[in-house]
Amino acid sequence: MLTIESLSAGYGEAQVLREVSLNVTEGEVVTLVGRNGAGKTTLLRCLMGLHRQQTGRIEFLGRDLGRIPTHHRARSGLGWVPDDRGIYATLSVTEHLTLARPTGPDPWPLSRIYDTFPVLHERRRFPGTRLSGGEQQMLAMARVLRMGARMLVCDEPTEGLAPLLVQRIGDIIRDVKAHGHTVLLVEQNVHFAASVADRHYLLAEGGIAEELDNTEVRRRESELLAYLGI
Amino acid sequence: METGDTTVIRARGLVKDFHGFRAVDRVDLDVAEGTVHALVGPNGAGKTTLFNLLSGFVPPSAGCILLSERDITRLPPERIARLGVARSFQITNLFPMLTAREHVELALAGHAGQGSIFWRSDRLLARHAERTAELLAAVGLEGSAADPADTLAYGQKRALELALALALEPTVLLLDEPTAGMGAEDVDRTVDLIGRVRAGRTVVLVEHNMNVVARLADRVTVLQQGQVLVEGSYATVRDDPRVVAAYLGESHADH
Amino acid sequence: MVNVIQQLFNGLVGGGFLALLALGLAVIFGMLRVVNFAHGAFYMLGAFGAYLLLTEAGVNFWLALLVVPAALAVVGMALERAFVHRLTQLDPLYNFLLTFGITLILQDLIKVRYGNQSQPYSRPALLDGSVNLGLFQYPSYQVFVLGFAIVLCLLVWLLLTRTRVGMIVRAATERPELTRSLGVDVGRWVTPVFGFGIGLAALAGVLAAPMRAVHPMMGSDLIITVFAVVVIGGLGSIFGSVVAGFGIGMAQAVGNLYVPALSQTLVFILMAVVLLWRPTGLFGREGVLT
Amino acid sequence: GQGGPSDDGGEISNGKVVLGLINDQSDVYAELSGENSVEAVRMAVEDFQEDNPDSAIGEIEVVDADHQNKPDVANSKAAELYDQRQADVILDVPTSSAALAVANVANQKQKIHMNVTAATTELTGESCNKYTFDYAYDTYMLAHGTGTTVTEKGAENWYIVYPDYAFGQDMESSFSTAIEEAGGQVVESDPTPFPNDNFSTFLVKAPDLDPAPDVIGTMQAGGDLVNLVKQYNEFNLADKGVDLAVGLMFITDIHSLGVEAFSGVTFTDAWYWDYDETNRRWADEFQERTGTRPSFAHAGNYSAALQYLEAVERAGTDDSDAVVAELEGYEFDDVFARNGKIRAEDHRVVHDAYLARVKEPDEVSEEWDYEEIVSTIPADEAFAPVEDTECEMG
Amino acid sequence: MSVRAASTALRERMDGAGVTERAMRARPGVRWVLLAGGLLFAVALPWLMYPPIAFDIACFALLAIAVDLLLGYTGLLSFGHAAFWGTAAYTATVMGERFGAPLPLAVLAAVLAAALLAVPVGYLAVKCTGIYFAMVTLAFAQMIFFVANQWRTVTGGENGLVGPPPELFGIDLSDPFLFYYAGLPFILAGIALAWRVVHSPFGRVMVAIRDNPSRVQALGYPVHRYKLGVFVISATLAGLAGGLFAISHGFASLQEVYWTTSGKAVMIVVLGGMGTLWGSVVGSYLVVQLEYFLSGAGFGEIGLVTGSIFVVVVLLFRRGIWGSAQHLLRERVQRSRVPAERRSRPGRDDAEQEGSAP
Ligand SMILES: Nc1ncnc2c1ncn2[C@@H]1O[C@H](COP(=O)(O)OP(=O)(O)OP(=O)(O)O)[C@@H](O)[C@H]1O
Ligand SMILES: Nc1ncnc2c1ncn2[C@@H]1O[C@H](COP(=O)(O)OP(=O)(O)OP(=O)(O)O)[C@@H](O)[C@H]1O
Ligand SMILES: [Mg+2]
Ligand SMILES: [Mg+2]
Repeated sequence: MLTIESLSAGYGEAQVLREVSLNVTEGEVVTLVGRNGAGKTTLLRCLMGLHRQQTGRIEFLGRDLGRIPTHHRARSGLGWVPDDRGIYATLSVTEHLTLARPTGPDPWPLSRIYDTFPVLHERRRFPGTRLSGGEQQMLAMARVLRMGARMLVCDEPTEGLAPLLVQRIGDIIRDVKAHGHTVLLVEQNVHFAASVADRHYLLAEGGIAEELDNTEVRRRESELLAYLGI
Repeated sequence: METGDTTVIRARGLVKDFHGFRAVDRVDLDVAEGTVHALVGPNGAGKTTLFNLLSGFVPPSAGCILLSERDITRLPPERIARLGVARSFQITNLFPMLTAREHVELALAGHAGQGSIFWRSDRLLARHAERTAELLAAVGLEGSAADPADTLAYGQKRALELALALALEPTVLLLDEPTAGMGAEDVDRTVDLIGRVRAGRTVVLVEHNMNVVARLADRVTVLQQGQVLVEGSYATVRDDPRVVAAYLGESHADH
Repeated sequence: MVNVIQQLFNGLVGGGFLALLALGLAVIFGMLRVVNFAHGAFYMLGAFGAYLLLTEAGVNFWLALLVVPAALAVVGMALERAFVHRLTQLDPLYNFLLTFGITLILQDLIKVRYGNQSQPYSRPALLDGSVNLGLFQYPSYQVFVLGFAIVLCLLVWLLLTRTRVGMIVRAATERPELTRSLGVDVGRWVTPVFGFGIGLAALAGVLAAPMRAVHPMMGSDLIITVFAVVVIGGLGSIFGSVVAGFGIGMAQAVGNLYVPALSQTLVFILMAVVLLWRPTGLFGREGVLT
Repeated sequence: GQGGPSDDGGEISNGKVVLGLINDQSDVYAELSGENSVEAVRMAVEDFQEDNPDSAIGEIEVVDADHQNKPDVANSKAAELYDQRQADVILDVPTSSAALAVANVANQKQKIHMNVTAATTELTGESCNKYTFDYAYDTYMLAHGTGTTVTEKGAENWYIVYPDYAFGQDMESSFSTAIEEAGGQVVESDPTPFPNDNFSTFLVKAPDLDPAPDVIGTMQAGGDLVNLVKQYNEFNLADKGVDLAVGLMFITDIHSLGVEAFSGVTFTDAWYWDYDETNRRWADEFQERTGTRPSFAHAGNYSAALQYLEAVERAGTDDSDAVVAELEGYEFDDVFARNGKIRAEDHRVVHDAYLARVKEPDEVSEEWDYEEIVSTIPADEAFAPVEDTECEMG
Repeated sequence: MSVRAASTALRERMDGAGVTERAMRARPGVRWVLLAGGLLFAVALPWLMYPPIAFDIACFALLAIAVDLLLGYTGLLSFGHAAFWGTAAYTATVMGERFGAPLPLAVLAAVLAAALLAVPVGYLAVKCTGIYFAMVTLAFAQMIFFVANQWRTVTGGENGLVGPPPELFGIDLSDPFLFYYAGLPFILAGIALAWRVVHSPFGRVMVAIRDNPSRVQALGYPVHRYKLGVFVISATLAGLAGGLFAISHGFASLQEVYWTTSGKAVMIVVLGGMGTLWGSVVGSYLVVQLEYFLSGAGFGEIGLVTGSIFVVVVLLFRRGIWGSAQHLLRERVQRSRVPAERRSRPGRDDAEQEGSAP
């Protein structure tokens, strides 16, 4: 579904990604783990076409994304949950959910969103940035579900969430997967990653250091933790 | 280290409504002198809002707040800060272009009442050099004193936040998620630091990281939907079924 | 009594212009975060456009009412593309300064061509007479202007609150990249909305041409009053701007009558009072701005 | 000195006479006066040299500056013209504040200022000085011309609207006095905001006043006047028997807005190009050089320049005090000033003024044919009597 | 304004002040040389140009510095400083005219009047931030304009008010050349005060307020009162400039309280560089000279030129003249000091400006 070949990117003179290659097949949940500053967010921005200084090839659904502008990428089914949550001060909660048009075959209806996240319903008329940190995270997640994106691209969706909510996000990802969606997840929380994902890429020093499957991650959890410095 | 005979912060019936939405709902809170008091709860429970009320950043819709028996309910934030209540922010909140040293100097000057001196050179602030160095060293920033804040790494920014709060010589320290987004090493260092500076102070702490709460807190208040759900020691709170259901979740219980 | 009602009616007509101008400002500010100082200049260009079309091409008022706003909206869009756009992510102060500069340029360009004299423009024949409003006679043209202003304000308000346009543009202005990544083609919306706001100013200008002096400075003093109106209504609040526009119009009419000495400072005094009481204006929502 | 004939005489400073002109070349008064006034002054210089082939004055230079209607600019420019460009006299200077500023400089530097286009009576009143002359018109002339004459013609009840600033207030009080002296009555007079673009408040109440006014006297100027006239027409007040008399109006206003807008309106003019054969001949010459018909300001500047040069000629020197002495009390007639006299007491230049009516569109036979002179106001009635002046010349 | 936008804008504005000054401070020798050069230039100015224009430059420089205290250092765009400049102009003239006050007393009264006016206006205005503040100050200035227009008995209304010829201790100063030297010390004192304020502890707080007001509040500073303080100081300086300007011209007029005067002051600041006091001096020199030149060249459409300056500076040149010079200097200083590797680290700056660069 998604193929990235020898992607390099950087900021000015600083090279952040070097020749990164990875692929995600349809219906999979794949995580990208790595230390702070490893370049995970940068990779996602390249994928969304938001980072200009890059070389390499990104293919989504068999189409080379090369010069495709960001909004077309989104419409072709990439649903991005940015690391800073991407909440607007000037839009109400409902507006957040209706801003983007559905892009995929089965977008969540509003009612289902509100059933899953009752707080959002309660706060639906509030400006987005008035929500608490955790609520904003939920909203960002809800927004891509509402779009029905075929592939969710989530940048640390559990940061700042209460333990119970982390579990809920895990449930949602599993649920999304059960509906045939694909998820690319950036996580620092290895424990959480292992509980939802099929495969893991370990990003280090600008490149993919290792590709691991779930059992391996469980087995080497403490080693990975030490390695990641988390 | 249970002291807790005198109550430093006493809140009664605190309510905060935002356009008809009740973020904080009739909260009573007693924070005993010299303790570390943790506030935990689900996202949106009202922890940050409660902090904003205590530090005067938002006025309460009802209720009152006493600081050592003195009513501070509607005082502006700077007055409350002057009375010895310092806070850090959940989202890092610094001056991007000022260096770490200048940050601390600014805080010290404010505390010394020198901020409004416009007729003398700012070299006046050099007299805080020693204290500045001390504070920066305490939070592990001695090597970055001359770096502008926006070139600091995230963990360092959090540390600077803490140094600023300490510079105000507060009797009460309000810390909003001081370890959020930190790597394990940084978390350890921050916990140690809080452990050190708590001497002679009262600390109120918001945290989602239960390890931190376990290591530091003398007392824990759990908020849910703006109301106090449970209050007690960490151990009692952790095992309370309501807290498990509302906040920790089942999987957490086995940790 | 009739007199007072009649004066209030006068105020409504004058307020109609304030409301239309405030509306355009609020649209541009509310969605693009640009305080458009050049709004007054475009009001003036609207009036001049109507004059020009009449004298150069014999185009009548009714056609001008369509053509001029449309043409100036295109100019506005070009302006957005060429200048305003480049300042998107910067402090709104820069846009304020930019549009201030543009105002000076536009005014002087017209001055070079037409001098600082007033230009003639007569009422459309259809609205030449006066109508009986029951209590009193009133010039048909002014009644038309009032009706037009009210309908227009209502339409724009519906357009912006009942459709997705408003929401999209607000999103695009606040965080263009993010908005793009949600599948919204930002470029398609922002520029037209700026043009639309400019078009509203131009429309007010065309409406003003038959009843007010058409000269290069006609917008520059008015715009400061309109700023005060917008501040009173609440910066960025479309509803507030319109209500304040009509309200101030009526207050001025009554003020003219009873306290002529204060009539010019009245709007500023009201502004001071409102600010004391509600720093974000009557309908401004705290925190939605800055 | 460039070695002109006066060089050895030593009576003319710097060997030449420099006529300075400060006016508005880019703003509201650009058409009324502006660069064409510079041309008018050049015409005066040529005519003078033609009439006085062996004059003691050698070279005559004309310099000018644009004050953009800003008094600070006028002030600096005046100082600069006098000091650096050796101007012996400064002419024109529209806008009262700018004129008063220039008069002040003139007084300090003891150089002559002959004001043509500013309307304030201050120049010959409280703020008068030894070196300043007021040439063409002032608010008293405007008010008395229109107020007195229109009242005497039968319009007894007046409703006055005036802009609430110095000029408007002066006009209002002058008008009221004139009307009452002529046996009329001011039913009401209302100050209006300035600037203002909505006069409905006042127009609406006009017909309902008791007694109903015969005429609305408006003291508005420029854009405000246009607004008011437009709205006056909209309210169809003419059909309700309420006429309109205008305190201050220039032929350039009529020209830019068209006679339709103003037809029937009465006002006072200081000079009209088509008044008689003399005027017309001069106007033809002016048109040849500038492509347009002259306003009173152009003719006024021509006349002022000419009278100044002749005074220098008579005095044999351009020394200010000598020239002032020559000018004071001088009586003359030229294309601009009929029955002209330069009053020594307050330096007011008095001359005939004219009550004009704007023609109906079908009466207009050529471009700029806008005014019908209803009556001539004799010089000694046109301006404030000298006994009433507040001028105390130092 | 999103936090992100704010911080980018601030960064742009800040580029001048903070970091560079630190870089320059390291070499006090350079600073003294610059200062001495500036002083010499100020003293020599009336020999180099028409003296009244030289004094206009000095007055507008001080006015712009006053505006910059708010705009560049506290992040508040005042579009209404004509109110203070004009109020002082009228006060100085009235004092001279009516009461025959000697020059220093007239100036003092002018300064006091401006400061007094600043208290209520500032009290209301500092409640607003950002663009709101600009609109509110503009509106209040317009109100003062109308008051001046109508309060004829004092201001002369439309006609303006003529003052007496200036003199000091019996010396007649109506020669602009002499007046320049009588007025210059006042102007220099004003500039020195501004400089002192900027480099004082108070100045540090101002900059901090500009960058992050709520954080300053959390440090125990009463932010509103500080803003009001800056506002009053700024108005005082504007008053000093306006009073001297009126005395030098011998009269005060409505032009002094009109919004174009405020606009001119802001333009000088923007052209010279926000947050750089000396930029205002350079800007004033250029703008006043330019206007003078244009009006002498028979070019009345000054708005075309000033408008274009605004557009060009805002679009291409946001640091202004002095700010750009400082920026270049800083780059050079950094390049020579910092090893290349470190330089690229805070590269965020570049990335953010990329979007806005032409
Ligand atoms: N706008 C920028 N300009 C310059 N450098 C940047 C910028 N954004 C990120 N970087 C640098 O690029 C590197 C990779 O950053 P990135 O945000 O991709 O890391 P990450 O893996 O997402 O880290 P984290 O876990 O902290 O979110 C870091 O060293 C960072 O300092
Ligand atoms: N200024 C405000 N306006 C409106 N609603 C607000 C405002 N501030 C907070 N809220 C609401 O109040 C509730 C409590 O928010 P608060 O930030 O206190 O939560 P929190 O407990 O700190 O959560 P988190 O752990 O996610 O940070 C939230 O639902 C939020 O939407
Ligand atoms: Mg990241
Ligand atoms: Mg919180």
